[in-house]
Amino acid sequence: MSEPSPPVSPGFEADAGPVRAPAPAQLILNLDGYEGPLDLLLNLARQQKVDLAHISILALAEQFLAFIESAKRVDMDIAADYLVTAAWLAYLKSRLLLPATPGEDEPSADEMAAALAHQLRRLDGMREAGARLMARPMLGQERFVRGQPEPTPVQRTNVYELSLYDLLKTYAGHEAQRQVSRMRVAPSEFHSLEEAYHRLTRLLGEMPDWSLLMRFLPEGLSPGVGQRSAVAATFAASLELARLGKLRLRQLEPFGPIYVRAGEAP
Amino acid sequence: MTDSPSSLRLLEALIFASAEPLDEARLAERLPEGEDVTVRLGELGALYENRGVNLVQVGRKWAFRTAPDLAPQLRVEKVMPRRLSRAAIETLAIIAYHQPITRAEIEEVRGVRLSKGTLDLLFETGWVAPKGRRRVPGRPTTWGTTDHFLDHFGLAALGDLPGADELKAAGLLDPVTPTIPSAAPKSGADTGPG
Amino acid sequence: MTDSPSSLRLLEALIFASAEPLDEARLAERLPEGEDVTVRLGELGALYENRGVNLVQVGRKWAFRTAPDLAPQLRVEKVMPRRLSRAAIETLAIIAYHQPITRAEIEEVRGVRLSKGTLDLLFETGWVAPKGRRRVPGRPTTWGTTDHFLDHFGLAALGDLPGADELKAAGLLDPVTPTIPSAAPKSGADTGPG
Repeated sequence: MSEPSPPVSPGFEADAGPVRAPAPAQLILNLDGYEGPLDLLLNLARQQKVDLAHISILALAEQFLAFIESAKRVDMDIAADYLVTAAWLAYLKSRLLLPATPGEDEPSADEMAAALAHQLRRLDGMREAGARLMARPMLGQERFVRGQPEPTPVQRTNVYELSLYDLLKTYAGHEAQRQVSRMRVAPSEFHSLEEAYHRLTRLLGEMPDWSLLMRFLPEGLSPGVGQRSAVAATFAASLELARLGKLRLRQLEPFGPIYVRAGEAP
Repeated sequence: MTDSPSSLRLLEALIFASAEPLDEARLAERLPEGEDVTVRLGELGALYENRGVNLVQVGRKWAFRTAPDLAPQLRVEKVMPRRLSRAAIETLAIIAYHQPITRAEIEEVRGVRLSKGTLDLLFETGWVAPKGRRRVPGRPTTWGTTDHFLDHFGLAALGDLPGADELKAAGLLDPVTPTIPSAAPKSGADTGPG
Repeated sequence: MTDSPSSLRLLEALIFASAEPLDEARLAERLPEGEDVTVRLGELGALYENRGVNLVQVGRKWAFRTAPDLAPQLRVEKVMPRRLSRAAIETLAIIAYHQPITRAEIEEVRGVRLSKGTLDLLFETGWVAPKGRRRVPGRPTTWGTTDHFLDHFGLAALGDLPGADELKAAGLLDPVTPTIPSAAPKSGADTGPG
């Protein structure tokens, strides 16, 4: 796994963090290097050059939103969870800026901000703990066991060797095979346009941003006819939904992957 | 000890960790320049002389061995660890997850006949035992796991076994599943009209 | 040494002989009636305290291991340890410090879904294992670390995890509850970009 690229947030000092920060001219807006929105937030928080206990959540929300905005400008494919976080942070930001209304049921803006700060500190703490664990003298690398063990009467003398991992893995493999064979006896492997249409309509909420059409195929297809018919039906249904404005389609090159996202129409 | 305990410590650790007896030349390579490995080995041997473990010479090489006089207290019956066949492991797992279960039911779950020795073998491991009889014609014996099973696999209770759905989440189910892009969002098990 | 060197010698031989840590209770069974195994283990530990090989505690088990400070002189060529991914290291730390913890809670701490093989790999390595189920709807399996984990990282007990006290004092090891929406990922949909 590669290290994350040093994040650069337009509109915010970008010279903190790793030494190899790129010049502003070559903005690196690569989300691939991050393990999800929280990871991105933590990296942005580091740029505030203060103890993680004293970061400004308001500033952090603005950094995050600016980052996502510029990612959108370069027409980058942004995974849904980043967008969900962005929406939540936009909401949090608006509430932080407004005076608190007492007597509300939901948590106050300050409480929400504190919860987020806690989550960031916790993730940071776990990263640090992981690094400290890995720095310990490990068996077989820094510390060694007896090289020529002799039998002792104390060791459990199991005649049969089997680990819980192997037991569970075998069971899981068996279960998987049962599921596959159950699927094979399905009465029909053909998928109708109507089914695909209803299926895609249900899933519209799951595609706020460009996603691969292939992601929305039914699960557990067996290779062959079943899969081909599902692809055909799903594609035809997407065309119909696009015609109605409920969905947008995009293909960057002939025979390239087809992307979908929810359309404007309700 | 001597004026040079660090060489002695290193010698001790080297011989301890080595998978085979080490000769003096190889040990000398590891010691600081100018150390006399023979002298140091003598010191180390003296240190372990009356202990539960001794430094012994094996041919021209050196190793630690448990003291010969302790042999009666260290004696073990030789056991050759044996591995179970896949069929046996699968049967064991099915008994664990579906107990109490009869032989016929195991065969139904596995979809194949149980070969003769499998249940006997599992009984021999001490991990499964007969649990009673099913109240159906023929009153077949039901099988279940034992406390020894829990003990061996480090489980506090049978309920601690992860469910099949969780095995799937952990990725254990992955290798055998079909090849379709796994990213399809869950939306109920609507695979094919039914 | 004490008035009972023979028990000490026997204990030394037993532990020294084995590559795996040995259970304290089972060691006690081997000692003569009336011997206090804990006291004897303390004596044995003191005897080896500054030596090239040390007596170390691993949970409720005991083993001899080479002294950590000799690492640079013992390290031999090869030994290319499998490099763990960032996700795997983070997941291992979260399990170690928060145990017992469910898969969903691990995902909550990391703010991202656990990819399929991660937990699987840690389980296969023998560092983590299922530890029972949480008494909440769905009864999810919880995970914790094993003695093998302690042994591998040279920890006598979980209380020795580096920095655990500070993390606890800072409230960072409190029970995990959902915070921001993205951090409670729906299982099923993979959220990787592209």
